[in-house]
Amino acid sequence: MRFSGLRVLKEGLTGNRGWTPHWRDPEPKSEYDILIIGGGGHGLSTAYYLARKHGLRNIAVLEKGYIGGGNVGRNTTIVRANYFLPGNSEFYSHSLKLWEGLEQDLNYNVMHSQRGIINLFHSDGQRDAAARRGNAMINQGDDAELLDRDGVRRFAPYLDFENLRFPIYGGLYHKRGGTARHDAVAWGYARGADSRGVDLIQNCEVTGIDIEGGAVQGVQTTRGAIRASKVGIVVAGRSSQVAAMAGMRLPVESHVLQAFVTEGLKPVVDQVITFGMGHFYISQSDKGGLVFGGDIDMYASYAARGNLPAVEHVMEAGMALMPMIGKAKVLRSWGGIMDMTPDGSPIIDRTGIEGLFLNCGWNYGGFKAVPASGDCFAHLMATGRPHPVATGFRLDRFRTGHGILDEEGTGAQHNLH
Amino acid sequence: MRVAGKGLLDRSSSVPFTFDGVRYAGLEGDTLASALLANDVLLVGRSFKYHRPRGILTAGSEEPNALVTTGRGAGRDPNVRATVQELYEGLEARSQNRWPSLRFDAMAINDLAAPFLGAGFYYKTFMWPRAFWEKIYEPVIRRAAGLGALSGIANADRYERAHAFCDVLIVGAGPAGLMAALVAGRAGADVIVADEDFRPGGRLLAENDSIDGMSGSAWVQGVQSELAAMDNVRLMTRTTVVGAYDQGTYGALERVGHHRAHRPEGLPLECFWRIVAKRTVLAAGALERPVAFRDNDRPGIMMAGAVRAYLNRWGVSPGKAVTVFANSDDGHRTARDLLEAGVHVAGVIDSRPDAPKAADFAVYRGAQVCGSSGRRGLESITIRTLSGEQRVQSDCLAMSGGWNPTLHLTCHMGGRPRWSPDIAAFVPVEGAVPGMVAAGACNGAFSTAACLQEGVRAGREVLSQLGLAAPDVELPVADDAEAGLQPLWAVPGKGRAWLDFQNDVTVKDVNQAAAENFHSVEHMKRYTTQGMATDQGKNSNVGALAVLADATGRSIPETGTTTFRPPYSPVAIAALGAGAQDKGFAPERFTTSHKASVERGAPMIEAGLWYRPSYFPAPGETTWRQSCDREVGMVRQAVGICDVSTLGKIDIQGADAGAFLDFVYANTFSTLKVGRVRYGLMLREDGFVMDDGTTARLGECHYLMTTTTAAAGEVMRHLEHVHQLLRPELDVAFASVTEQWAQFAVAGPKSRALLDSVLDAPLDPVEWPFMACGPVSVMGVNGRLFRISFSGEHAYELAVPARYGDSLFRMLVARAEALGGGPYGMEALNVLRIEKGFITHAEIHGRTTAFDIGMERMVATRKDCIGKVLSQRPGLLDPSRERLVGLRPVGAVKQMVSGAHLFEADAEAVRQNDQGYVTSVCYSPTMGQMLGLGFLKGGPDRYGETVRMVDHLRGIETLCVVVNPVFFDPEGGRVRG
Amino acid sequence: MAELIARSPCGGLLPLTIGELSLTEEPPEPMTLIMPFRGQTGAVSKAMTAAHGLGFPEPGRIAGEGDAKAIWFGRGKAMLVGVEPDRSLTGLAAMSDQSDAWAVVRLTGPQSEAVLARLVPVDLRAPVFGPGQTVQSQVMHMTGSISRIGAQAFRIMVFRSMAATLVHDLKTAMEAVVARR
Amino acid sequence: MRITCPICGERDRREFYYRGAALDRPDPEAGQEAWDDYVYLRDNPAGRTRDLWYHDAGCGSWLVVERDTVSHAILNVALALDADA
Repeated sequence: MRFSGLRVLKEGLTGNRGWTPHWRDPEPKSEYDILIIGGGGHGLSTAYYLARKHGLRNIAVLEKGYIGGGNVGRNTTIVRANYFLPGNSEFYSHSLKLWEGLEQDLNYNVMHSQRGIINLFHSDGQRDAAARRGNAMINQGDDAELLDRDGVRRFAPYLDFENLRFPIYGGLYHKRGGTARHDAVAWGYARGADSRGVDLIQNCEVTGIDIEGGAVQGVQTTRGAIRASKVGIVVAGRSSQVAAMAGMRLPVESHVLQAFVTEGLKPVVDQVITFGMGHFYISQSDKGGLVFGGDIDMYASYAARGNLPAVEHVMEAGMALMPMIGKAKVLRSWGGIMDMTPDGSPIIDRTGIEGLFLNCGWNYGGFKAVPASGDCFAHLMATGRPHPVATGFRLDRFRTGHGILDEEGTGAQHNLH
Repeated sequence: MRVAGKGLLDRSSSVPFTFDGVRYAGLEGDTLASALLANDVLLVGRSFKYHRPRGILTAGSEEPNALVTTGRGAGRDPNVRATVQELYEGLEARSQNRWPSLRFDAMAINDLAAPFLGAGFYYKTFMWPRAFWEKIYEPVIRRAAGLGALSGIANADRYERAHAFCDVLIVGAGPAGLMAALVAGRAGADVIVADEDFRPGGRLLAENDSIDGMSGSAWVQGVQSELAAMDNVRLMTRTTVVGAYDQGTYGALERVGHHRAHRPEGLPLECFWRIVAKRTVLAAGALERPVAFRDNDRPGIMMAGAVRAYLNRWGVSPGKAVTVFANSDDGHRTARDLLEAGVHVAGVIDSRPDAPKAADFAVYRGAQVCGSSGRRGLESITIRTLSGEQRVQSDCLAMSGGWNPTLHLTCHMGGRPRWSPDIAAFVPVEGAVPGMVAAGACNGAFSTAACLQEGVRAGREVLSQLGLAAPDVELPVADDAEAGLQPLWAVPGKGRAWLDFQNDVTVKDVNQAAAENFHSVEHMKRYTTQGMATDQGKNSNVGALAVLADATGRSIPETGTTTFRPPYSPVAIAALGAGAQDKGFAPERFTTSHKASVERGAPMIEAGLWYRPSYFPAPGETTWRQSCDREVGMVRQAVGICDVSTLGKIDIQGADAGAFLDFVYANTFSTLKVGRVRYGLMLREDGFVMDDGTTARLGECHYLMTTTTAAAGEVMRHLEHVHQLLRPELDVAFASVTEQWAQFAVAGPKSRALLDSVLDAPLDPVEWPFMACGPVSVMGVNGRLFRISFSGEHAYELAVPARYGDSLFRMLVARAEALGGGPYGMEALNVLRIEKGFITHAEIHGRTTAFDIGMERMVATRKDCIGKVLSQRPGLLDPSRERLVGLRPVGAVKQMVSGAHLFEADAEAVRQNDQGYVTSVCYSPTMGQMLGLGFLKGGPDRYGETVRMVDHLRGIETLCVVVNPVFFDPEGGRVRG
Repeated sequence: MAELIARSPCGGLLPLTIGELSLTEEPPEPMTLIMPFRGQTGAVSKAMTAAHGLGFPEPGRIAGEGDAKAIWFGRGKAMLVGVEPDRSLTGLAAMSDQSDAWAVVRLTGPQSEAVLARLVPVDLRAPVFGPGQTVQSQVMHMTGSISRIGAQAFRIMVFRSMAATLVHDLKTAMEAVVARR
Repeated sequence: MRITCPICGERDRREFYYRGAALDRPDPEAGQEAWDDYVYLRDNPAGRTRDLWYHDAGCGSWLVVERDTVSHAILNVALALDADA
């Protein structure tokens, strides 16, 4: 079914009885050409691009719960292309371009809203770092603008320009940055993949990976064995466990990141604002909730929930930066499990096992990467060669020291990125 | 309207307030909601999507409809629950989400468009043309967003954070909680009882029950007095426990000031408590659930339990002719209470075919309410019985679909509730939160007698876990009747039947979601937005789940469960972030020279947590550059004074101090002579540079390490890590002495002359060569002197105990001025170091290796040290890495900026051609031009080459020649001179 | 001849009285961090007992009740207060002069526990934290040392440079506690 | 979250700094694989784990904490270095 305003009208006039399932619920077949383990944003987009760009159809996505139930459904929805290290720049730039045509491509409104992002800086040194980043963004062909204090004030007059513990010197403005409706991204890709013949198998947990003679043969699942000569692991939050099924130890430590949403309020925050000194970022959804977050809880965890010190730190940062949000009431908090890598950058690569591919390590920047991650992983799995914009995401970069992509510069301690 | 003879309020009081500008009066003990009902104000709000008129639904914090804005200016508080807000004199409340007025809301037109605005409609449209989303569709949608509005003004109210500890935390002061408190309190346990209400008692205040022959409220009063007399029991009212966290940590919000017309100075509005409890009794009660039927959202339709609460506690009847719709004995109970109070009961519609009959009111057995009508409030309901449909005139319908245990906290640590078919509700699973025991209604035991008994049971259970003897507690006599509920979720029929009142999610929406294969309850919620409103699904989750189960042909437990995340009820950001008030977000650190610097007009800038002077303006100077240039010249030609106390200083002592330093530094320190200083380079274990600084050897077993200002804490932790984990065999101890010493750089050709005027003995040039250190006497005070330089000049750093810092700084500055010098700030310090090619964290930014900054030879080859092995990886020694160089402008454009990128002279400025970037620049008055430090692929291999510096952001392109980063005095003669 | 003038960390900020609570700066006195070398804790304790009449404190304890005190100050650390360390300790322990490194204040009054409950994440109520006890913990966002020196009196130490923040945080909490009465 | 420091007793998580898995530092000659294992690769178990914490705003001890990464239960806490070794 093709979605359109006309269709909404027609259905509205006929009692909304004509709507059909967004996707099927097929029984798993015993064999596929390609298996994608993980029905999150990245897994679904991988399946979608395998089908759409590479013409492959005999694909299944195996999801242990419900599709889109992981980090793609619990994040602060920020979409941006503001990295500065070559290796990252071109990838996120590519991703943003895919976002910009995503609704039409998927025939699904993911509400990608390019409302602009302002990364604040609070010292001369931070301005220099922001300038380096902004120039790298423009070198890459993306947009960036250096705002002074008054420039920031024009966008966000409600920030504390008078008494902030770390005064606002200015901000790096990324006009094409913004947000999207996170669930819709998962559903849009799922629907797009399903309509191209991909089997989305929910409630199907992978319990083992079959390997013979150094090559992958298929997987064991709670719904039986499934054979395939190509298997992609795309299970952020559980990467280490699934990789361990193939005998691999990853440069990943799992951490919990909390995020928060307030009650609905009339719009006051029009851009995405990030406050580096406070590890704080905020936007306001189209429903009116302030959506915000901060740093991870800092200890390895799979609990999908956090603790109060991290909560308080985020709230304190928010109060310091924009004390006008004080009376906004936090409605919900949640925790997602992040694959934290030793340089804060992801891995999209082959493994030492033939036919087994790995997509992991998105730290807490995975949402904006969903389109490009799927596109690049699909490219790698379909052609055997890395996509030109994802050549830097190698698994062996830590061993050799070549091409470490440490944007934060905090080094080989997973939780510091 | 008030009902004579009912309620627990002071009838003689009169509390004036306004709603939407109209003056009313209520009574002491009223909530805003009860006072509005007493004044016959039924229309209090509008729903989110369709702007349907809405009345008060509940009598508690779960209220989805009666949300108002209170206060003015910075004190404006949106989305305040009228059902929770206590009435006080002068309270001003305003309705929300309506324009131009609550009665005539233009946006109510949405209701007519409802067929097109069903579940998920926006995912299917607004896609063409592409540019219209941000320009047209989204702005229109955003205009409709939200309910209340923030003031947009910085918070001016005081909020507070606090910590509390106890043996037993009891959540809820209803019958179960109070009994548990009596048991634990009498046993001598350290007890906190927290209740969200301003008056303890829970449902005992709302029901017409008797306990031990007393009224519920009288019994509560008795228990309250006993608890108040116990030193070991703290009863915290107005305190909602909102979150359960690990190891017995709970977050609780206390509303301290919201009920006061006048708040004393300093009194917080709210306090956010972190309560650490060894054991917890959850006695949070239960929440009544609505029944979905056509137009069940009309003002006047209210939860039956709320009707009884308004009647029994607040002496208010929400209607004159009340009907009751229930699926349990609560229907009869409600009717009886109303009749007893003299309110007309127009009928009880009991969905159970075998419901009891009643003599004094009409009972429609096996019947259902299938519709309602009325303009802005309820006028009549439609009843469907076996014999057909009929209308009954009624201005208030009390509805009850049963009760859901308030088990929210048991879900906060990932626990999933269990479906109990007996009560058709979810109940908590044991052990869901370690240390927590559920009791009473929140555990599925609904009768008063059962709650009292459960409270005792839970109290005993936690006492025994704590190893305390349980006292004898006599169980009071109370009603123990079961309600005889028969599940009823939705009344079939046409039209819209509301599940989520605020977000306008109806049975149809859930059915449509199911039809579109959103079968998972999580999918359904996200697709329909059910449960996402300010009531967090408290009123609708279970009902919606039941409807979804029905739509997908599954049982409720098969379909899913309902879970909750913190907070239990919404909490103001200001309360959670109370620690950041004023400049409290991070401590402020002041040097001893701060006052003197400010007195001299120096702008103070943040450096980490510290404040340091940017520059010291002299009379006639109008720009920072003038001051900076002068200060640089002063240091180069005379003498300058700069406070360097913020650098980290770590005392390292012990027989193995030298060996220890050899291990933490890339270079060697065990060979350093006593009385000498050496520059040290510290690596991280991954081979990248962590920090640098000088370390002095003060004695055979005594070193003093200097770190950069920013890395002081990190380095201390690192040293402890290395010592406690990696080299425990070494005998060494550390102490931070950063704060003990005020330390000042005295830099410039006249530095020795200046020092001679403040030291008790003149400096002997032979004993004080470059990189010497030792004790000195400064006007009778024991100090330390280091002949080190961050400017390339003949320079010293003089340290005295911090108490003398202010005095010494003033004296040094005065004497420097007499010698043609003076104080210098961070700007000049930066210029001086760039001229010498010295690096700071602008260069060692976490991605640089020793190789990148030309210090690879400092990594000793003969010893193991942190970072040594991984620093030898091929990727870290690759000659094509970006490596440190100096840059000087050579073309027509002379300007340089940090953050610019470097390209070959004729290459296009795009990523593929990127050759590096500029980290630090300055105008060098010494060299008469701008200078830059930066990282360039190939680095020193390209000295002499011309590259192009491009800054797109500021529109600057400059041709630069690549040079050695030491621009000034490369031979270093001045520093030794 | 010119002379260096000593200034105290909280000079100009204290004393402060709010309701029945008072906050004062402790007079300057010698403070030395004593860190016994490997295996020397016993010997250090002995030497301290001989010289100063107090032993090396157990974790969480303050040794000595007179002018000289040794406040436990972390793993293998004690702050000797009120007296210069005896020479007999040389070679047994690392010693670091800290006399100028700390802002030291005294909070007294019937609600001082309630004030600290707003700043310190440790239970400091009398039954569990009596006179002679000390903790290393946080004071709002600062790390600090908190000791009970009386039924209603506490000694609080944070880094000297943070004196203003310490006074600010204590004052805010004092005002809030007093306003609740 | 609360951690029982062997020296200070039970304290709030906010006083502690987390570093990561508790692993033994290899010999400098142990080779690339061993060092890659130590610095970068992690078992990252969903369940029982041993990791390093520093009692930063407390006594300054490095602690080896045995924990459950799923339930957040703290199973054992030991000093990395005995107090008077």
